[in-house]
Amino acid sequence: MSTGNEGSTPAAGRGSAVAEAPASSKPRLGVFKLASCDGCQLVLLDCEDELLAVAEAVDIVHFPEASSHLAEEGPFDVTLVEGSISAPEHLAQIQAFRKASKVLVTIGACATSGGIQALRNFATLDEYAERVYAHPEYLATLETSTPVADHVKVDYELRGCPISKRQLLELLTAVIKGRRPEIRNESLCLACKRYGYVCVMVAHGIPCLGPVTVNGCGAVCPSMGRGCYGCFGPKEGANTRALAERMLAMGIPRDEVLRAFRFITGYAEAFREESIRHE
Amino acid sequence: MTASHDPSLSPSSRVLEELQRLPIAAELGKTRLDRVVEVAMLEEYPAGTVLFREGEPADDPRIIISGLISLMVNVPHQGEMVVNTVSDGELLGFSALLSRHRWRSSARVSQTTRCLRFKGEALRQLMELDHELGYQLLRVAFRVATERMGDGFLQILDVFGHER
Amino acid sequence: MNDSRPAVGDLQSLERSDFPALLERLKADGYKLVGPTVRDGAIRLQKLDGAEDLPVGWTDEQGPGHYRLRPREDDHYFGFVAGPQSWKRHLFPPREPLIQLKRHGDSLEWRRPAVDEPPMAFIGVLPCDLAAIHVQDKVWMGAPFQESRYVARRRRVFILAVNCLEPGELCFCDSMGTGPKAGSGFDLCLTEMNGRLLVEVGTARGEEVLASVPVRKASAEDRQALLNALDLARSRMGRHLNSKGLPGILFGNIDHPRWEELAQRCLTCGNCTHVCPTCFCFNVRETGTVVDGHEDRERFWDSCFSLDHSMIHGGYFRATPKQRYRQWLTHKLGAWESQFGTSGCVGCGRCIAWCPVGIDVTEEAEAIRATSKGHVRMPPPREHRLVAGDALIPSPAQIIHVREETADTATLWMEPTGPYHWRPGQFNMLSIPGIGDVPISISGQAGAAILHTIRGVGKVSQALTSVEAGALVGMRGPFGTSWPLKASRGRIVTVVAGGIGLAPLRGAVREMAENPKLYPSVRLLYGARTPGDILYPDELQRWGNHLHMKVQVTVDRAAPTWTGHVGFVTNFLRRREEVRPDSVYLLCGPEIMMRVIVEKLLEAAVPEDHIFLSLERNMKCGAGFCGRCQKGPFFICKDGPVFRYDQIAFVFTHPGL
Amino acid sequence: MSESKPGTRDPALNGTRNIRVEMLTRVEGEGRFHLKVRDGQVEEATLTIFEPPRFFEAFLVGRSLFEVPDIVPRICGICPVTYQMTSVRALEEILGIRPTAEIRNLRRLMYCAEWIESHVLHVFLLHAPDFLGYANALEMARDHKALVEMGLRMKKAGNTLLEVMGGRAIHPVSPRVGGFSKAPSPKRLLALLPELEWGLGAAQETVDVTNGLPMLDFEQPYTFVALDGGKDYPIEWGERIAVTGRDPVALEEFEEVFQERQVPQSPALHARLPDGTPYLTGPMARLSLFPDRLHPLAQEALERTGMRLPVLNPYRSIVVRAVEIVHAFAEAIDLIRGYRGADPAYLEAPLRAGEGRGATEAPRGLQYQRHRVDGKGLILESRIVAPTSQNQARIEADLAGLAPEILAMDDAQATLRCEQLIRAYDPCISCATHFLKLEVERG
Repeated sequence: MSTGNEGSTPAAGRGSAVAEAPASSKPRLGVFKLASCDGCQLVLLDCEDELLAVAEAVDIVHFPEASSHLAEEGPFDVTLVEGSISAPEHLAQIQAFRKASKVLVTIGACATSGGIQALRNFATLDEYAERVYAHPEYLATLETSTPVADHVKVDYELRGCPISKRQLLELLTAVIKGRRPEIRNESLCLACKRYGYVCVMVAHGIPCLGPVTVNGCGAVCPSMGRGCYGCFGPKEGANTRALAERMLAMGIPRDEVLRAFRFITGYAEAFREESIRHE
Repeated sequence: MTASHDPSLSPSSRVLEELQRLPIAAELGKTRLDRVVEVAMLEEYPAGTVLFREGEPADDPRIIISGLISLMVNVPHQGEMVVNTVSDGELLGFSALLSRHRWRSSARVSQTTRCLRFKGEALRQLMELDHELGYQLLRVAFRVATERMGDGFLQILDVFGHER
Repeated sequence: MNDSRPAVGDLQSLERSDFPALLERLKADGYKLVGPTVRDGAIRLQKLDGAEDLPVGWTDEQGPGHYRLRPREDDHYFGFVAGPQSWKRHLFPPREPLIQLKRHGDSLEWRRPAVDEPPMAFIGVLPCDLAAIHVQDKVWMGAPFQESRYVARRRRVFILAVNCLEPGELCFCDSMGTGPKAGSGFDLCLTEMNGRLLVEVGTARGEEVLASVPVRKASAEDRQALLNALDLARSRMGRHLNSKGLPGILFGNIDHPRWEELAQRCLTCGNCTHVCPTCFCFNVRETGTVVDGHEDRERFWDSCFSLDHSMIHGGYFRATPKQRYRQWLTHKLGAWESQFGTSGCVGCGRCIAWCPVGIDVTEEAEAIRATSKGHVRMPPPREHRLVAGDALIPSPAQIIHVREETADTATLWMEPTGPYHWRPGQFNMLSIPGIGDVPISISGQAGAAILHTIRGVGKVSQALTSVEAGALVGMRGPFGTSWPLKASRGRIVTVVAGGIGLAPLRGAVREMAENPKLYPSVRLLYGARTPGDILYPDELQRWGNHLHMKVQVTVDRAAPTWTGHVGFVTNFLRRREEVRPDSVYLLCGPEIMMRVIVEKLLEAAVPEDHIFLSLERNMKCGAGFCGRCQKGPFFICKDGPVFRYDQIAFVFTHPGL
Repeated sequence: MSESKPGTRDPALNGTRNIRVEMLTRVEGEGRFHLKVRDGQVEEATLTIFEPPRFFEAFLVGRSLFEVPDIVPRICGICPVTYQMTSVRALEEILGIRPTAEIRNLRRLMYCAEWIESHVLHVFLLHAPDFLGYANALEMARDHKALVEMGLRMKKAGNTLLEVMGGRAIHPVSPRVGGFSKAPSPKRLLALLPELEWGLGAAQETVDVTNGLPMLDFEQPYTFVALDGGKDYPIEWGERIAVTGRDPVALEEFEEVFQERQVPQSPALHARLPDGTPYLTGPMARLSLFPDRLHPLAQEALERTGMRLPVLNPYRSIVVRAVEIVHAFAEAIDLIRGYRGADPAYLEAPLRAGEGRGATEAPRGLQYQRHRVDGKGLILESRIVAPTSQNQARIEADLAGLAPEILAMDDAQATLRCEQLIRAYDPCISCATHFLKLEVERG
């Protein structure tokens, strides 16, 4: 019992004993976007009750969607990156973001798993060749859409499509207090049960990715009487194979099982491997 | 190759005396013990003495009677590091029991040390002539070897670093 | 109009049409009715307005990973078995505030929010669930600590039980001795048969409530009919579990291949633990955000299937699915007996129904029994003395002095509020507002100040190592067992410490250093990483100067300027003759170090009961509630941290337990 | 994103004004614009979008039609409901599903919530700072705290309604082909009324506040395009599309009439009418074409502003939005009051091959979707036309038209007015770029 033993050293620097954030200079926050739908940045603006207070606690120096002040060269104490690496210019941009940032946080399914646009990673070039547009010279894109972590070191990940407001606030709080954010890696089922929702898979025979998906949304899909579609991506050690077997046994056609895993976070390793298994 | 000041051979009676204090004595028995005494000598070194250096030819095994000897290895980028120490009752340079080779580490006396030193060549002949004796000595040596290996693993594991 | 006044023990008969009045009476008495009702295609346990909310005419069809509502021919109120929820969620809510911090100027005050809910009346508690409530009572209302919020709710609950005449496909209460007849502990117990309700009176409170509705004494025929119906029910159990000697069998088969095979099927989703009416593991989180300024802590259900549950030093001691499922089953059907004197399973079948892939505990337990490779004797339940007060409320302690021991380790001098008594080997839970709390062993006392030596490896411990004198932190404790100092008097004592492991031993070593008469021969073997990582160097020096003490220090690596020992701490035990079988051994350090040393000691014929060691887990409560510090049948927080080796030998060397 | 200082004068060119912003802020997505004027003549007026394309049409192919309402909202996190509602309209047409009145009302209610959320976001957090001279709403809050707080609270009212109905505000999960996976209980919706009623009042106040804002006097000859919602104000339902001074367009003709073509250096398409006329879709179009279909309370608010119809000054769009916020709150309240639950929550129909179209009114303008599926319900072809790509040609025309007005201004001022003009469209660049086909840069 002789050491503090609750988790590894946070990248977010050492903690301070006083509960208040260090009154000295406010952390500088940057918000960047790659290939994405803007939804995860919007979550920050959707913190209606907290937005003004957050703006007091941190110094939002770069957030194009909300402010005309730009300081993309940084430096940033915390950088939130939305979106996947999908276009040639992103390769250089993400390196720059990393250089300029103490703590780099990827937010959302695009940044953490390549996003729904990573579905193209599964298609062969020939399949897409026939759909090439009349004037391709107008735009350039990379062959694949990949998560930021494939390119630079990422300090923390906020999963989800979109990310959860609660997790975002927890992250900002942790970074400001200099502690490690409490972002649990547990199955969606645990949240579903805590809320007391009825399991749609067991009670209604609706396929649900909850058992292999990391919690964060608060089990919104089961709460709406439908199966989880995995937008927060795989939980640690996701036993996708066993779940897929169960879905097949329930009579779900194999191509449907494939598409279930090959969806919004379909490029995340565990889901990717499972969907390939059913090709 | 040996100590800075070369202590002359000590009377075999004193060698025998020291040997008899060690557990190995019991294993060998009187006659064999006498044979071993023939090829052993008693040595004493003040702190700071360098017994031998990494890479030098190694021939004579030793048994520490009392004291502390640091074994040092030149670690790339870190210079000389102490990787192990041997002290009371422990064997030093036991691989010389098998054949002449080269020291894999340098030995420096950290605390005044008395030890028994065996003439490698002569001892190896003894062991060839009397395989029973050879077996007994190797058995002792082998136990030391395995124990040090086990301890060495834990040392490398760095378990007192950030424990896992 | 009652033709007879019901009394405790009586069996009464109630007309179905009069049943609603019974619930109205309970409402009138101020109870919040909680009971089964149909919602989202299942029977859930939630607030009822009255009898009309009960699942009249509904039943359930269950199988492994399968649950469906089905209409019944009749209009029974309670024609179903265990559903997705259990009463646990009303006595031990899935999420609830744990402590709240109030700051008055620069003083701190933690308090536990009072339970300000109306008393609950549980309507339709099945026998298995009634048993489950008693199992949870042992967890929350046992010893050494009682959980005040649970107690507050539980004491006021009115229980209307129902005997179970139609067991389901997954029921095995008969095997577990928890049904189909409700055991003791109910206020009233119903049996619903041929259009009437037989009511057994369990308490005076029940008697009083029942007096408000028209009842008549049950006839002899009624009694006989009830007995027959219960016998019939016993013969209709869909599942069976032979629980005889199961704990010893499970722990005797920790390496059984079945676990590996199970891991292929298990999703580690944790559903089984959350639908289980007895599972009690929880975790805590700081709920305050940077914007609301709160520094409160909340408790929420956790599961041995969540990775975080086994986190320690940023690593996980139960990383694999095999280890996690094994923990669940060996605890539920095994360790529980030693922990609480009862099985953790009541045979309700929920974990089978609500496992998405339909894993069946009865099947798994049987499979292991059938191919058992061995059997161990399980320790009997430990007796703990009840300690008054709420163990979960920190009290403020002021840091009066901080000393940097090494680069990442500091010792804090803390002045607790009020008198404080501790024994070497015990630990405290230290709390930093808004950041969290962490178990830290007590490493000594200086005047009124309690000393803690802390290495900053996690969020809280890092915060602790960087506090400054004057700061206020929270302190709970002391918790746990201590080193066997009394028992070691007059004996040779060998202390082996590794790294930060010297801190929990320092109190004991000081005691022995100061009392040569009581401890004539003490040997301290200490291994550190480098000379710079050696804790308390001056004190080690001083101890070494005592005639009755021999202190030997070694480091894993050093520069040539170091003239001491280099090598693992086991170096000192290389020579057999140095390992005294007649010595008492006190060990503290990383588990791997203790394992190797124990091996060496046993080789040297040291008796198992001469060896004591201190174990470590990332516990959240320190009081035996959160379940995070289980090691087989032991809670490290209350049965440990100091254990005598012979008692834990059978679980000590198994990774993942 | 090479440089970000607004309005850098280019000394190299004599008598030439280069007004360029490399990074448009306070819009959804990423773009830049360039206005080049030589001796009073506009040489270039371009709004360039450098948001990377994400190829939704490409990977929609082969997905089940039931997955479409979960996929298309990912095109844009600002108006996900728009994408869901438009897609289900098209897909239900394929299956021949006619949603019940209850389901249609729930959809309209959910759409109102998105209008509230999105319009309030734009009015208070994105656009208002332009009029009051702030870089962002947070700075604006220092001097106008009450105003910003009011906006945030209104926004929250919309988001809360979305959360209750859809599980979450962004990418809600309940909308599905045939209806909703679960319909909210009347109880839960009624519980929201007090806050929505407060919001209605706040919205009316917002109309007066925005109407009082100083704005440039600048008008353009707009061709308005908006969904014809029958007796209702155009939101989630409509069979035809109204165009200023032309015959209404049936959904079947949409793609012939509103032609999109790609232009150099932009991954976004530009839509024009067959004769090349750029057109405007969005609040100004809806209000100008169907003022009489506004909720009475919104009409009241509109009259108070004394605004002339049709609205031809793009800067006034902030007022128009405020009026539409009143409408959204008022109609949401009516819908909740009339709600008795929806059972069934969704309708089902056997799968069949076919093609279907749907059009709805996103907060920022008209959206159109067409999907073609095979007998197994798998998508064969999809076409999605978003508001911003339709407005882009019109935005550039406005920029050109604005040139004379700003010649006298210094660069900073001129640039600000241009940005303000672009923002007036509440452009959603993420939407504008969703549909491009893949072009691979090898290696």
